[in-house]
Amino acid sequence: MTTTSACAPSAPSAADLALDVEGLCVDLSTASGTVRAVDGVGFSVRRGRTLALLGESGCGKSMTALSVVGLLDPAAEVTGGAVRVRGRDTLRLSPAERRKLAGPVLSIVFQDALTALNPVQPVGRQIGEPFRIHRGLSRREAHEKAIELMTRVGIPEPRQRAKSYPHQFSGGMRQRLLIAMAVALDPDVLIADEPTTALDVTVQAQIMRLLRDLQDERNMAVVLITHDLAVVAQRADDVVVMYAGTVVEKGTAREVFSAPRHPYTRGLLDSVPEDAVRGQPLPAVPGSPPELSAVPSGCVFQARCPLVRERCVRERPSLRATGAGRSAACHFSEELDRD
Amino acid sequence: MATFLRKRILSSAIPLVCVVLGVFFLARMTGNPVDLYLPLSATPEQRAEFSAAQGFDLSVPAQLWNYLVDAAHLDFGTSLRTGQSATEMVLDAFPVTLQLAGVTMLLAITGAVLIGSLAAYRPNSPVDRIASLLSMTAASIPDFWFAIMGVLVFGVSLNLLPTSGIFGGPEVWVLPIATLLIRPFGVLVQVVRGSMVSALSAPYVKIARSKGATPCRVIFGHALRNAVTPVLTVAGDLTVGLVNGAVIVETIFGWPGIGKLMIDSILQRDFAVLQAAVLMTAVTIFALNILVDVCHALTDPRVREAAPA
Amino acid sequence: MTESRTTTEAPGPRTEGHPPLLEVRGVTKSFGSGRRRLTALDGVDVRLGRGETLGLVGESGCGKSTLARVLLGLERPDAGTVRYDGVDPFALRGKELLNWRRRVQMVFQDPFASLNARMSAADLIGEPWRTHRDVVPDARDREKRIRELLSLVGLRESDAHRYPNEFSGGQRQRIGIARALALDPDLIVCDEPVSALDLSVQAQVLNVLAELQSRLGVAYVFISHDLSVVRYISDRVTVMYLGKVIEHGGTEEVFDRPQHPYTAALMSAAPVLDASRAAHGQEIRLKGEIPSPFDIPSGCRFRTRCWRAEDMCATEAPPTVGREPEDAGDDHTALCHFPLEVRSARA
Amino acid sequence: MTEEALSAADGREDAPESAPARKSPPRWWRLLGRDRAAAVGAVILAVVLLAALFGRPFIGDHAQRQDLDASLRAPSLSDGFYGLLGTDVLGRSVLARLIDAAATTLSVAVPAVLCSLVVGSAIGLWAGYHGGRRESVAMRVADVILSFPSLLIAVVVLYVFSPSALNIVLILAVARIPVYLRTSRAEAAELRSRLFVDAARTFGTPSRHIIYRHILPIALPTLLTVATLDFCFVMLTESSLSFLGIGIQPPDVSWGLMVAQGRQYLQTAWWITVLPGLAIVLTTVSATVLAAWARIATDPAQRWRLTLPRKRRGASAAVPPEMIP
Amino acid sequence: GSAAGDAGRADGRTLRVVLTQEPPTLEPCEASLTATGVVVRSNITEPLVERDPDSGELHPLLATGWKQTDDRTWTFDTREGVTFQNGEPFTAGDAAFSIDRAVNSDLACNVEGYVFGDNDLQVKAESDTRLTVTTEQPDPILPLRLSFVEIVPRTTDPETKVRIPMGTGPYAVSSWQPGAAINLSRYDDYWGDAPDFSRARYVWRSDASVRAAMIDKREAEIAVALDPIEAEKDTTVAYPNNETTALRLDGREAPLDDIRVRRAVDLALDRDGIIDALLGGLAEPAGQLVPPGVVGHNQETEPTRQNVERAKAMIEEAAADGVPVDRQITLVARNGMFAGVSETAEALQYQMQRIGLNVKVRMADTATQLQYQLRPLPKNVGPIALLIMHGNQAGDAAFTTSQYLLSDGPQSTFGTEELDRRIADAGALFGEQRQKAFAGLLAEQNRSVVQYAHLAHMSGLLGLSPSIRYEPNSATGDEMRLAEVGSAKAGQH
Ligand SMILES: Nc1ncnc2c1ncn2[C@@H]1O[C@H](COP(=O)(O)OP(=O)(O)OP(=O)(O)O)[C@@H](O)[C@H]1O
Ligand SMILES: Nc1ncnc2c1ncn2[C@@H]1O[C@H](COP(=O)(O)OP(=O)(O)OP(=O)(O)O)[C@@H](O)[C@H]1O
Ligand SMILES: [Mg+2]
Ligand SMILES: [Mg+2]
Repeated sequence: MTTTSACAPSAPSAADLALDVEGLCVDLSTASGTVRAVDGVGFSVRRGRTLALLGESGCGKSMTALSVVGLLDPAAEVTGGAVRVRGRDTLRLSPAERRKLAGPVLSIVFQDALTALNPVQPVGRQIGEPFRIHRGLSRREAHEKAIELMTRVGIPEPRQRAKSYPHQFSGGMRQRLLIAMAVALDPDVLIADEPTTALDVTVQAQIMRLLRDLQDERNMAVVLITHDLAVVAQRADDVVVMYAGTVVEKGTAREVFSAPRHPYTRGLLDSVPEDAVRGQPLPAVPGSPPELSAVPSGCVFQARCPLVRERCVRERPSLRATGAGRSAACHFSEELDRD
Repeated sequence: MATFLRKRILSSAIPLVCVVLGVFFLARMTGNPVDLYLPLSATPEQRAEFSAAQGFDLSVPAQLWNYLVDAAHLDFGTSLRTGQSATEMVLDAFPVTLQLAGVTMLLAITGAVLIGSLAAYRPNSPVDRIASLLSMTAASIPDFWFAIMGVLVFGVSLNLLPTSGIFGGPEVWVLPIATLLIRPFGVLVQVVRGSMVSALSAPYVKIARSKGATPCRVIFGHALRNAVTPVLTVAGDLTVGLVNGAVIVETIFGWPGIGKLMIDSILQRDFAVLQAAVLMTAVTIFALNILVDVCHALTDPRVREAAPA
Repeated sequence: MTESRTTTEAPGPRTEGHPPLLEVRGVTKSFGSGRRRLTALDGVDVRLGRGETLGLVGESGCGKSTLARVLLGLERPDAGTVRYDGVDPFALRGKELLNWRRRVQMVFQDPFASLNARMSAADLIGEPWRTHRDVVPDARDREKRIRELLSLVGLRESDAHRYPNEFSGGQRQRIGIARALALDPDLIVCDEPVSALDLSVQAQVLNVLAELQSRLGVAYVFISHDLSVVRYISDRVTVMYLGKVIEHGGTEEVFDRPQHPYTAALMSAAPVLDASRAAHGQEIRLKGEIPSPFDIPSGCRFRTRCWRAEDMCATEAPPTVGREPEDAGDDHTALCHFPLEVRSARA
Repeated sequence: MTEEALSAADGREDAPESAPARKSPPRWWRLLGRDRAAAVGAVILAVVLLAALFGRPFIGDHAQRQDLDASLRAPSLSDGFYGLLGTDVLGRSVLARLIDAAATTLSVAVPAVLCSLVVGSAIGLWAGYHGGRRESVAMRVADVILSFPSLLIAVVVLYVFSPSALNIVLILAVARIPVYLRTSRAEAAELRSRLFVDAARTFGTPSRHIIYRHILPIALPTLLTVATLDFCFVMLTESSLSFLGIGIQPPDVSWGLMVAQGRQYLQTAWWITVLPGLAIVLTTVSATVLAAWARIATDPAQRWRLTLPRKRRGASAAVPPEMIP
Repeated sequence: GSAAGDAGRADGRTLRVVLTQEPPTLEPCEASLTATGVVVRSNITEPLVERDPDSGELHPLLATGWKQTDDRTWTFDTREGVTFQNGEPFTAGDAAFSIDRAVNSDLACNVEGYVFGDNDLQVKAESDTRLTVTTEQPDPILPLRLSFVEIVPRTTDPETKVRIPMGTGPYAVSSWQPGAAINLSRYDDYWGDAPDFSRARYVWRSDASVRAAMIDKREAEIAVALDPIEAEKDTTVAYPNNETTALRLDGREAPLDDIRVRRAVDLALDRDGIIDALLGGLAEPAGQLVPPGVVGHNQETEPTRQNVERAKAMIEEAAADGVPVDRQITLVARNGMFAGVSETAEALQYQMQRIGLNVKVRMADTATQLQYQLRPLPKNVGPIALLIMHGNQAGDAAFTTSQYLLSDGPQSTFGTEELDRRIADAGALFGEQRQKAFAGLLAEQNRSVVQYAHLAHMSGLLGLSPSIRYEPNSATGDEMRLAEVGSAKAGQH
């Protein structure tokens, strides 16, 4: 089985999907050659729902997100698949058309709130900018809108603070400003790439609440990328688990968490320190993910899998249904139930 | 800001004094100017008389003392060459240089920002390659070449521009400015391109793009102000070069500026004028440095805030 | 791995029996001057025994990293003392300083900025040996040791020749940990070492840290936002708010019976995996924003967000309540006028 | 110099590979082959270097041999090898003089640039890393040198001593020190607060090693870029010194001297002044292109750019072209 | 329009002259400085007598006649009906005042050192039209010396130098834009013939190609000191400018202390080659320091012919006698001395090296070169061959010999007692005798001293717009008489 076969786009799906990613492949140029960083990733979100993208660090989550919004590094190149919003494949749009979608349809919040704001512009200007770009509002009108948004995300004294510069805000506030900017135009889809990793729990809770409220208010689809399983458990409707550039399991959050169908998901859930006893080693998944340039031809998880058999080395498992609205990429997913 | 300025000015005072003293002593190491000013056939008595009249017979420290005392009264001496007051000569020449340098840098910075940004936006594109090649060439062309070619081609052959001179409409500015421009322009394009490339890969640029900002907005609205810091620094240094040494242009095109005045007074050992001219340019250069710092503060709120500390 | 350990015993006098490995008293550190003076640490006390782990939690910007930098000697405190085995590292010079340096290492919060992008993983991990040449004197051993360290933190041996930009955030953080381990230190200050890591790796790394501790008796100061991690790894927990320690105690004590309202709010805000468990713990929502560190509230600094605050909180500095450290065993102190669960040992 | 730096970087890459799974990163010359402009630049520099090193024995005394009857002959194919590029006003072969001048020019420009680069960057890095008083003193010194009319220093030194190549090198070097001093100070001041520097400090790494290992490698590409620009500046300044008669003294000849002397024949005998000028331009442009390439090739985070197939490096990527940073 | 340029419009009434540099001052007593004199002399101010540049004879100007009334006294009759540009009449009193101011004052005037040495003059206005001048020693060429003293009105400041003078000349300064231009306007009450152009304007450009371009472009009518490379153009005209170039060989240092070596150098020089290739063919090979037309020029002396073989042989001979011929000789030349000077220096060096000497070139700026040129000569610099250019504007070899040939002459490195004695004697002679004596002196230097290896009698190259008529003469470089410039189309003004 070749890796490219997964990249062929399939038929367009239902129109009520806010975002539909299919067979996304991203190639990455490195000093030692081109590697496939994202291999046939597909998922979809409906409006008002939250999809969590889980996975080992370096498995290609950010890269998937960036290809969706068209902000990939020049080192990376989308080589296949489709990203559909409002029934159009954004990968086939001209830059100008794509710009029209950026903001009102697709928008993204990055993890790094420290550097994601322009250090030399007052934050009000930056938050109001989407209105100036897409709605053609005057500077003053955009400023008013920015103040409204800042109020919405809970920045005290927004009128004065709008004139301040990013470095004058705390991390949590900056993250909220980024969110304000992202939701300014009521996008169909909001992608949040680890929006709270750098923040402490009280602020994280605050941000998560904010995201939920905004989502409810505006009926957005949210794609949440995070490492924090607890956050996923609390917030997500659906989960996509990625491993080494591929999707290994999909399903509703509740089902996946209660009964994982892929050994990797299982391992992940086991290694949460929450219930662990101090002094006892955490049940970690041994080993590390394969190098991108040397992804095995069989199952990508074979090197670390407790269930590994000869078949896993020979044949890459495809994503197959394991229940209503669930699928996993494992030859022996049934065996997990028995444990 | 005010305290920042005050501190900055105070810290410039010592180097300023160093420059003045340095020039004073260096100049006196170049020998006695008597021979230059007396005819070849002048007698030893005449030479001694001249030396005494100009105070060159005193010891160097004594000369320095006299100079400082006079300078404290804003008297910078008279020119050996013309007999005019040195201050007057310098003040006559300085505006010319300042105008030349100002206009040149204005054009150079504007042009370099436009072209450098364009090149940085798509590294390695044909636009980038052409812009880089042209700017590198511009930075390495001998300027007197360029000037004389300009005179011959645009002045004489095409008859579009006057060959030289300072009187007349805007057309007299074209060749001198173009000559002065090429090197700063070439250098600045490179600098702008470099810092623009890194500014354009900053996260906030990604954010701006995710908002659907047009390339123009991304470059000029977001990246430029962040990229401008090294550009300002280099531009400051280049302006220093212009203030100190537009000699070639001033010589070829007959612009009576400070560069020509300075080199003439060096070659003629006209110490009073040299000292006054160096003092003037040094003050200007320090003012320029302060201006660059102020510009940094204006473009970057973080610098502004750090300033009073 | 342990041979050289005995030689690094700290010189210097010992006071009252066994001084703790680390003792910090009244450390104050401020930045800037005049109007823009920011007090990042305000009289912080910390104690840490040999082979222990101290968890340090608190709102972001409360001074955890600053404290870590003071512990590493990267910042000199304005006031207060830092003692390692009774020795003030800021008074050390030359060889002694170098010896001390070797005993204390740090894993930084930002895995992107703490690695020099122009050095390969092997160079990065081996960097400390270039100053401490005697640790692994032989070049071949170094390579072997680097491979060991790489696998210890869950990286492949072939990663040795890759550059930081080719690693994901988590992978970089592991390089940072491997580098801190290179000198076999007594104490590692971990400034959010796992916040950039995914769970399966986090577990590996935590296991590595725990194993090192049990094998080598390394002590940790462990800074993290992830309370479940802190709870898992630490023996004691110190909670900071705006540059001050507001609660300190044994891990179980602090987590299960927080005394300070802020600690309680912190605990309640932590998301939990088990949805059923999340339902029964009521989340305490703090009002308002963290005050600006330039303008710290009078009296109790938490009063602006505290739901139990009364008038006296604004005028009087809160007292220390709870069992003092001198009362051997599980001390537990808090800085509050109205602690949630007063269990004063003095009473 | 660049090549040395490169081979050093190369050496590091060549460190024994423990895992065969990983392809070794491309060697520097292969990276060079990927960038056509840099390759051309390297070839030109190599030619110049060869001419400078081995040209003199090859041309013998042709660069000095005068023939007033053969004055100002235009470049032609019929006058043999030495007539290819014409003759100057004294009937000397311009080609031979260009080759002869290459050695002199490089022996002035390279040491001058290197001296100011080394001294300026060393002080600048030191001052920038330590900050505080040391920094402000260094900066004020730079201010002083910078606002000194360098021509005055030139006249004094060359007057008091004699206009030897060594003195010219010294003057040019001193005059250019502030440029490197400021650049490296700014870089070091920025880098000193980076975390990886803090990390190195926690190992007890002495300041000089931190500067050498962490700060210099990052500042170096910028300094090299400045140096290549300066290379050109030095050659042009040397030409104006020649013009004042205190530059290179005949019968030695440099490109700058040739340009300065030949300019009066610009209209009648362009080859005397245009060719050495061209040599200056070509050399500096090549050096700049090569420096830009080296900047990318030595930066692990940038190196991929050179490994891209040519067509993708430009605007035709699948990623919208404007998205390329 | 663009064609106007800096020098003003070509309106047919303004004569635009482009010089090499701005005159530092227009003070008349500094008029022996080329830069000042070219503007001032005979345009703004006039002397009592003037020297005919071609014949060398003196003509009356503000003096109508003069005679020697005793050994040391000369009497001048001054012209009547002449007025200064301020309207005041010119009298002998003004002349006396001017001579006093230039020669006897503390002003340290250039002319004082240049022509009078440290001798003061007694000057007395006997009446409004008669003036007597008394010297300390008998001076046969006093009128010639006085031709350098420009006459200014009595009202001129005697204590300090003036920047803008007043005189009796055909033009008066109307404005001076410092650094940019000097404007003259015609003085309508001028006593002589009215000049063609009602205005004149001087600008300056130091680059010769720009000056040439200004002529091509009709931005100026006259451009001075063009490069020989322009000589082919029909807008240029060459004129002998009384300058003579030579190599001065310092005979006190080995190997130049050997006369065979000095002779060999003289024989080694390829004068014709240098003149053709480097000086545009505009100069004449020289065999002595003074050109034809100057009192003392020796008609018989021929320029030395290049003879490399003989030169080589002489060097070998000297070497065989133990003369250190491979000691390095420094050939010093001054930048900007004349167009092509550095190439000339290189050619000289090459030619000297060809006969077996070891020569290094040092191009110097004016101040540095003067160190080598003037006494006290620098010590410990080894043997020096100095490229000199001697100006013969004064028109009498006495100025040359006392400077260049006297053993302790200010610009001489050595000499012989015999020569010194003959120089002293010749200075007191008149007329034909004087001519003969000096001619003999110059021949004697070539025969027995060979301090100088003469190169060329130089020429200047003037750019002239076709719209004017002007005949330059040997004095043009120092004294450009605008009154002699005519408009090409008669009656256009
Ligand atoms: N410029 C690059 N050069 C080489 N490899 C890269 C580059 N950028 C990313 N990668 C690799 O691509 C893979 C996917 O990266 P990506 O950033 O999408 O991971 P991630 O899942 O978001 O990880 P994390 O959770 O740590 O953010 C990683 O293995 C990373 O090492
Ligand atoms: N060098 C410095 N100059 C000025 N202020 C500083 C400096 N370093 C830290 N601070 C300030 O000190 C305070 C404490 O910072 P610190 O980094 O220690 O917080 P933290 O608790 O580590 O936060 P986080 O959880 O976000 O890492 C912050 O307000 C910060 O802005
Ligand atoms: Mg990511
Ligand atoms: Mg921190």
